[in-house]
Amino acid sequence: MTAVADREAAPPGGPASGRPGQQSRGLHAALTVVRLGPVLLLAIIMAVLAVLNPLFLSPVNLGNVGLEASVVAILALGQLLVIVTAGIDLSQGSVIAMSSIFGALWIRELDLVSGWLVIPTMILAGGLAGGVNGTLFVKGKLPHPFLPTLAMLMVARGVALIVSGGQPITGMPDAVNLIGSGRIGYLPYAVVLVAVLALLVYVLLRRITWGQWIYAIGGNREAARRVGVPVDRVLISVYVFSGMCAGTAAIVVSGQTNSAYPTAGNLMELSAIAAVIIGGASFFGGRGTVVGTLVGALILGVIQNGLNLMNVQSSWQYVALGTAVVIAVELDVVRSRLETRLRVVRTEETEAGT
Amino acid sequence: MTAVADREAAPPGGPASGRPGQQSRGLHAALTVVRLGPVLLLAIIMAVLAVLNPLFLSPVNLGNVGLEASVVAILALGQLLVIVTAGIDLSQGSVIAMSSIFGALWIRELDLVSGWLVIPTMILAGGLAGGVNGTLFVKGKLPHPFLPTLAMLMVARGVALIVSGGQPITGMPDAVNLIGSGRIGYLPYAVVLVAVLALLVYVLLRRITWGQWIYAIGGNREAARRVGVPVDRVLISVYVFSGMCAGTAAIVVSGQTNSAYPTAGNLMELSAIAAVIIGGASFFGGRGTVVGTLVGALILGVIQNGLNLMNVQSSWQYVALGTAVVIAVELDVVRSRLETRLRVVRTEETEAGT
Amino acid sequence: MTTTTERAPGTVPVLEVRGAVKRFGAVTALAGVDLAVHRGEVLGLLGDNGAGKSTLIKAVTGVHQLDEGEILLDGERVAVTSPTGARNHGIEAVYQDLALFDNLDVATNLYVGQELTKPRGWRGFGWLDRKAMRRDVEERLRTLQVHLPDLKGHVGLMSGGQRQAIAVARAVAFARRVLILDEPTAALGVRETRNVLDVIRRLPEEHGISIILISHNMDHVVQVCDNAVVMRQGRVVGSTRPSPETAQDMVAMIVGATEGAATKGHQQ
Amino acid sequence: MTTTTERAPGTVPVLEVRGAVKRFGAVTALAGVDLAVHRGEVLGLLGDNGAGKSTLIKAVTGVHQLDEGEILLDGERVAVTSPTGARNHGIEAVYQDLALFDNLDVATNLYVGQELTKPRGWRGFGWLDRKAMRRDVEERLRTLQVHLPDLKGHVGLMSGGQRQAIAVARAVAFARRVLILDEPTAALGVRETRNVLDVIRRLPEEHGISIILISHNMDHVVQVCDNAVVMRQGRVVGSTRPSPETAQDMVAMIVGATEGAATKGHQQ
Amino acid sequence: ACGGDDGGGGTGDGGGDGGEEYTVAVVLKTLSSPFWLQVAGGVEDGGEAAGVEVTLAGATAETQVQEQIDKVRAAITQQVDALVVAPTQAEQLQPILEQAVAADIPVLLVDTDIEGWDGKETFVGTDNYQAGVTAGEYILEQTDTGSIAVIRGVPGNPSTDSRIDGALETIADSGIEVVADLAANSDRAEGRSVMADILQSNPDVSIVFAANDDMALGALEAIKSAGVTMEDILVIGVDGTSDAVASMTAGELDASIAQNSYDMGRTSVELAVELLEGGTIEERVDTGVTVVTQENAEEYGSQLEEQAADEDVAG
Ligand SMILES: Nc1ncnc2c1ncn2[C@@H]1O[C@H](COP(=O)(O)OP(=O)(O)OP(=O)(O)O)[C@@H](O)[C@H]1O
Ligand SMILES: Nc1ncnc2c1ncn2[C@@H]1O[C@H](COP(=O)(O)OP(=O)(O)OP(=O)(O)O)[C@@H](O)[C@H]1O
Ligand SMILES: [Mg+2]
Ligand SMILES: [Mg+2]
Repeated sequence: MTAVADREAAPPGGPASGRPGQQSRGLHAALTVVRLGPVLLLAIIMAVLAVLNPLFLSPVNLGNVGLEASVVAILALGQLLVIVTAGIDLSQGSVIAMSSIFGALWIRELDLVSGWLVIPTMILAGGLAGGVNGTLFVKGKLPHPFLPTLAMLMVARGVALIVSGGQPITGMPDAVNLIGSGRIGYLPYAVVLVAVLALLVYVLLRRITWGQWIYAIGGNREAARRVGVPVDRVLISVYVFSGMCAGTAAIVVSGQTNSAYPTAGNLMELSAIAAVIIGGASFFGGRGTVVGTLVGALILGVIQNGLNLMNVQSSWQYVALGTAVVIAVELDVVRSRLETRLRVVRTEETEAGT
Repeated sequence: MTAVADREAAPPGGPASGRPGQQSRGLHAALTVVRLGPVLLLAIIMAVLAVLNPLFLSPVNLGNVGLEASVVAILALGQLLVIVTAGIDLSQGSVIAMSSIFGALWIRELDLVSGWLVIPTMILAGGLAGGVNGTLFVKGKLPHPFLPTLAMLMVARGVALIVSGGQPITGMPDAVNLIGSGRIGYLPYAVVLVAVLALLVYVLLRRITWGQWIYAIGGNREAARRVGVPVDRVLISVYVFSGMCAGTAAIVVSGQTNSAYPTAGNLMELSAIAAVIIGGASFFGGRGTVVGTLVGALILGVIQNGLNLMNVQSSWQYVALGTAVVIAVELDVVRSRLETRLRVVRTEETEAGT
Repeated sequence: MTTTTERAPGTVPVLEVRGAVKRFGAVTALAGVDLAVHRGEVLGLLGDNGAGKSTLIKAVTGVHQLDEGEILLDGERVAVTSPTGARNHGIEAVYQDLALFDNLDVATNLYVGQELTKPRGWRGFGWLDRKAMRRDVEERLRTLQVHLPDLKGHVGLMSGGQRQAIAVARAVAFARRVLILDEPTAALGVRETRNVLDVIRRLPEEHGISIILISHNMDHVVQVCDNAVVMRQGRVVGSTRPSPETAQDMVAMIVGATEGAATKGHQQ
Repeated sequence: MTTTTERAPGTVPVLEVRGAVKRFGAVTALAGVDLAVHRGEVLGLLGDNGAGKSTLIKAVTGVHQLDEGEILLDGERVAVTSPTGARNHGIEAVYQDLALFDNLDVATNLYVGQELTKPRGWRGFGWLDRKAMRRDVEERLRTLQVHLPDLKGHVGLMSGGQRQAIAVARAVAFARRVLILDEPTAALGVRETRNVLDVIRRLPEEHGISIILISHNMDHVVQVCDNAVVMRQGRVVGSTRPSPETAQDMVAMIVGATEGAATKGHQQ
Repeated sequence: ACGGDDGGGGTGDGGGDGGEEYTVAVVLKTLSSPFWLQVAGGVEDGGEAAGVEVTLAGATAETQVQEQIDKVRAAITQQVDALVVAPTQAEQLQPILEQAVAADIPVLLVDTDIEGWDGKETFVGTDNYQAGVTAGEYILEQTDTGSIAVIRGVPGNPSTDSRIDGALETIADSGIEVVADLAANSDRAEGRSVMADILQSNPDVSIVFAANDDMALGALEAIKSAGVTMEDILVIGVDGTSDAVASMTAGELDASIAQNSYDMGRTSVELAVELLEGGTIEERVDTGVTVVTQENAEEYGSQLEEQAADEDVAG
């Protein structure tokens, strides 16, 4: 029989030794930087753009970036909740068009150009579409939300076209225009709106039970059911929320163009989904953060803005945007590996030090 | 202590009794019909359309349906493999454009109007794009194929625009035109192509080891790795195949229009994905069939064709198509429940009978 | 056998299942099962693999709906249509597949569906009281003496035994009437198993909770169960009062070696 | 203890692990582990929950990469960088999480990665020989005597024990050099457990295969293991030759109650 | 190579003889934009005046070539008496239109010509390149120096691309410098954000030409919120939509090149009927372009209102 020595007493030791104190400090700093995660990524991209084009960092332009990213950011915040439950909402873009047209009906039909009517109508119309999505998915026992939301992508666009008669409705209330294009100093109101919404989503997702349930459902839907989470109701509410975000985005789009038009928001859901995924959420559910999502939307917005500033031709923009997205995500993969590596090294240090 | 009787000897009995023989036969027939699954669904939809419009069942129109569904069907067969591995390929539509332009370069640059050059070039170009997708996803350790294929959606479109200079290239070889618009009697060549491809995919997926591995990876990727499946290589090959399907679809599209143009195939991947999901595959991987996929593509094609025949306006078509998709999938949900129910009843019968 | 709650013969069982039938397509998992658990009783549920034990308890907790048969709580017929319903009736379970949330940390896992909030009782919209939950968790886990290196780590990354301990801790924490344990010690170490068995013995005594224990380990059954029921192929084929002497009989009943064993067990 | 393969002291071990260290971020799962298994030996690997047993065997099978340390097969250093590599070296494992394909049927599950094809050996592009596989499967399962109502049913719908039996059958079928079993009987019934223990005893004798058995059940360890190694918190804290007499010592080592126990076990 | 050969010929004539009621299928690019709704209005009025049945169809977007092909195919299956088509992509539609001709259905093209295809009966419209040239000429009338930014539609969409090309080539030899050439996918909101970015990199931009009015109006919003005075910048769109007219009336948008969409629609149907009744028609009918400016906007606007399509057309 091979006698195996009792190693309990012996210190683990190993190659990792030397001046633990100094190394540790460097390590600690490196870890802190690397753990900034997507924010770090955004900083890198912005630095590159600033070097390529000095205009990029001007306050007005940063305001533009914020304004341009705001619609995608608002959609992405709604999409985030959906994706955390392992779902998808393909209808957001069309719902922008539908809810902005519905909101604008007050103007076209009754000539009531009032933010107090138009804004809530848009949000509610979006919520309604989301409610249909959620109910079809949950109560209709459909296997995946891809189908009901794809159907809504078509239906909402159709309804927008039918109701509007294919014609834009121009002349939004001042409140809507302010949200869409107004600024406080350099800061667009739309960015303030995004910040408020992000805070709200953060609270909903991380501070109250409902958010906890969303993560639980994404992690293990069957288990959530077993421990008494009202899975169906939570899922429906998530799609309603995503629709309401589309309705909110409709306000910004209408304000930006001073009009509601039935072709608005085409395919914006793809950008929103991309933002959420770039921000580190998982399509398989249970993972995703508000900050990551905002950063994802900003990354897309920043790249787009940079390409426009440099007057890159549209066909080259496609290539550049696609490439940049891949590089950004690839950087994040490298970053998170580095983080794991650094953690292990720190553990080694600590153990060797004690 | 509560004495619980030994029930082994007692027959289970229960409410399900009566004339098992007769009931059984009815049951058996019902089960057979219900188990036809998506095919049953397609039959119902076609019956409805035939009643609404007598032109629908004319052989010419059925040929039209086949022709119109063929592009989506070809894409969907590639997408099926991807979805069975729990992936997604968003780039197919753009890859159609890119590979048709690449194929047409022989014509534009060297005036070589030959199917022997154009056709393989298109397929290879598609495979190349798929290879890039797969490699980025697998070797780049990206968390989900959504991102690389979304990037390819943009890049391939950009490349198509750049290479073509935004201009269509007209005048395809006869072979391409034949595949795209030729017919044997009423039967379009494109439908024959779909049939051949479907058979090939069926064999790959169900009869050889590679297909087995695809299902295994979709069922449990980590387990597949543990039992020695070359997961990375299989995944890459699946994206290559999906790209080659897009290249094949490019042949049909170019043949239908006698030209290659850089805006071709826009968003067709969404229809392809929808076809696969309508056909019963799961987004979470491991499930999906060739027949279901074909039926899914046909359902979409049939509905679209019916709406065109009835000259439904495009905005109403959006509404009708969306609604029809939901109804179709909902019917399938009801159908599969009925199937389970019938099976249980039959088991009861059998047990009561013996 | 440690404690034997003496009961008048007519006592109404806390939980009773009558004529339970459950079919999955062509497979008949339950072919007419009767079962009764009394207050403070620890009932062993034995049987071979695939006998239908897990299916039976899933029917009781509302995960599955019975095709036929009924469930009675304290003598009243109830329709347990969902796990939420069962939880409201005070029934908790440790499922064989554990039903954990791999993406959440230990504390969160224990409280999902029963979160502590400020203000209390605001279902869904209460502010999460994470501090209180984390405090509670540590106490709970101390009882079971599981070694968890990192309470904030995701449960998905924990070892098999750590995961099972978390699932057991969760069920023990919230059971008020009936606690169902589906092979709760299968992945547990020697000491952790001992602790869980202790808990099983203590809960009925201290809180009058009834327990159904599914186990393949005869020693454990003998140690903690007041009664044992044996299932085979979806039926109850016998019951006995577990003791070191009847252990062999139980095994015989489970395996289906001798029909007589069932009767012998009874008459004992 | 049933069989004791007598060996010259200098025999080269079939599988040896030296100084294995594995860290998961801040958690050190293995803190320098040495282990050796000889030809035809059944080695018990014991330890509390979270001791690092599963991590150790995952490192051996290439699922995890060691941060430090080396793995030797028949005295030669090998780099096991993937489970495929381990499989090629003749190492098979039943993992604690079973690693089954829930969407596939029983036969397919057994053969994924090692499909029988016509013509043989056409990796990836061979025509699946489903008939041969299905025939084989029935034979394999008969040895373990598991009751499966429907061989064509998806494994995802099977009972806990049925699933484990399938995982064990798979590993047993393909092991050529070393078979690693991570709590292989945790979910098994009485008879199935007996059969698996039989197999564990027979394989070394009949085919010279070495076995590493992870188990929390002292009875089983005593019944089938030639040697046992005890881990605690990522280290090996002792080893012993299991027998009814040393069982108590092993428990003490696992729990870490008495340091002396480890030594006592050794000196015995 | 068409299955409809035998059936198509017979009924095509029969329909005309029997009920004196012809069916003319009109397949436009899309029905979801103001421009095409205007065309549709002309088509409806033309059909009503001539007493024929008109079916209107259009793809869901100008870029959906395949959809349009399917719609033409459906019209062939229905064996209509004549086809009026506005091809989304010229050559790409040719094969299916050849099938129509083979089925004895006369084909009239509107808005977009297929150069070199003699299977068509006629072409009604002005080409987009010409509209671009007109825009260029208008710009040169106003100024021959400064810097211009052009905003394209969906990349690769031939109609919007050729508008831009026409304008750029017209001003090529002047002193006007092209400082930005970006795409905004024919979307109003994107027109705004692209313009906002252009104003960053080129604050001195003095001329903006957008390939349609929607993008021009979006660009205007960006110009307004950047605080640039309207007088300092020349903004031109194409299509002459009612929103553009309103903007010109309000003194914001400077000009829009209108392609007389209503006339295109109306004329094409009238010609189709004439053809069916045995007449001969011209090979090419130029409906011309109108340069709508702040001066004539009001007048043009009231004309638009008269010609507006019935509400249900959009449906
Ligand atoms: N959802 C399901 N669909 C189909 N068959 C099922 C399903 N759940 C269980 N079964 C089958 O029902 C039978 C009983 O399963 P159950 O899980 O109740 O067994 P068990 O007694 O708990 O066994 P074990 O001791 O192995 O856990 C088994 O044959 C199993 O394959
Ligand atoms: N992938 C991982 N990431 C982080 N921590 C891990 C990971 N895998 C295991 N651990 C941790 O490493 C330690 C050892 O785990 P391991 O699974 O090896 O224990 P074990 O001895 O098999 O326990 P059990 O008897 O419960 O199965 C545990 O504390 C566990 O939480
Ligand atoms: Mg079970
Ligand atoms: Mg383990």
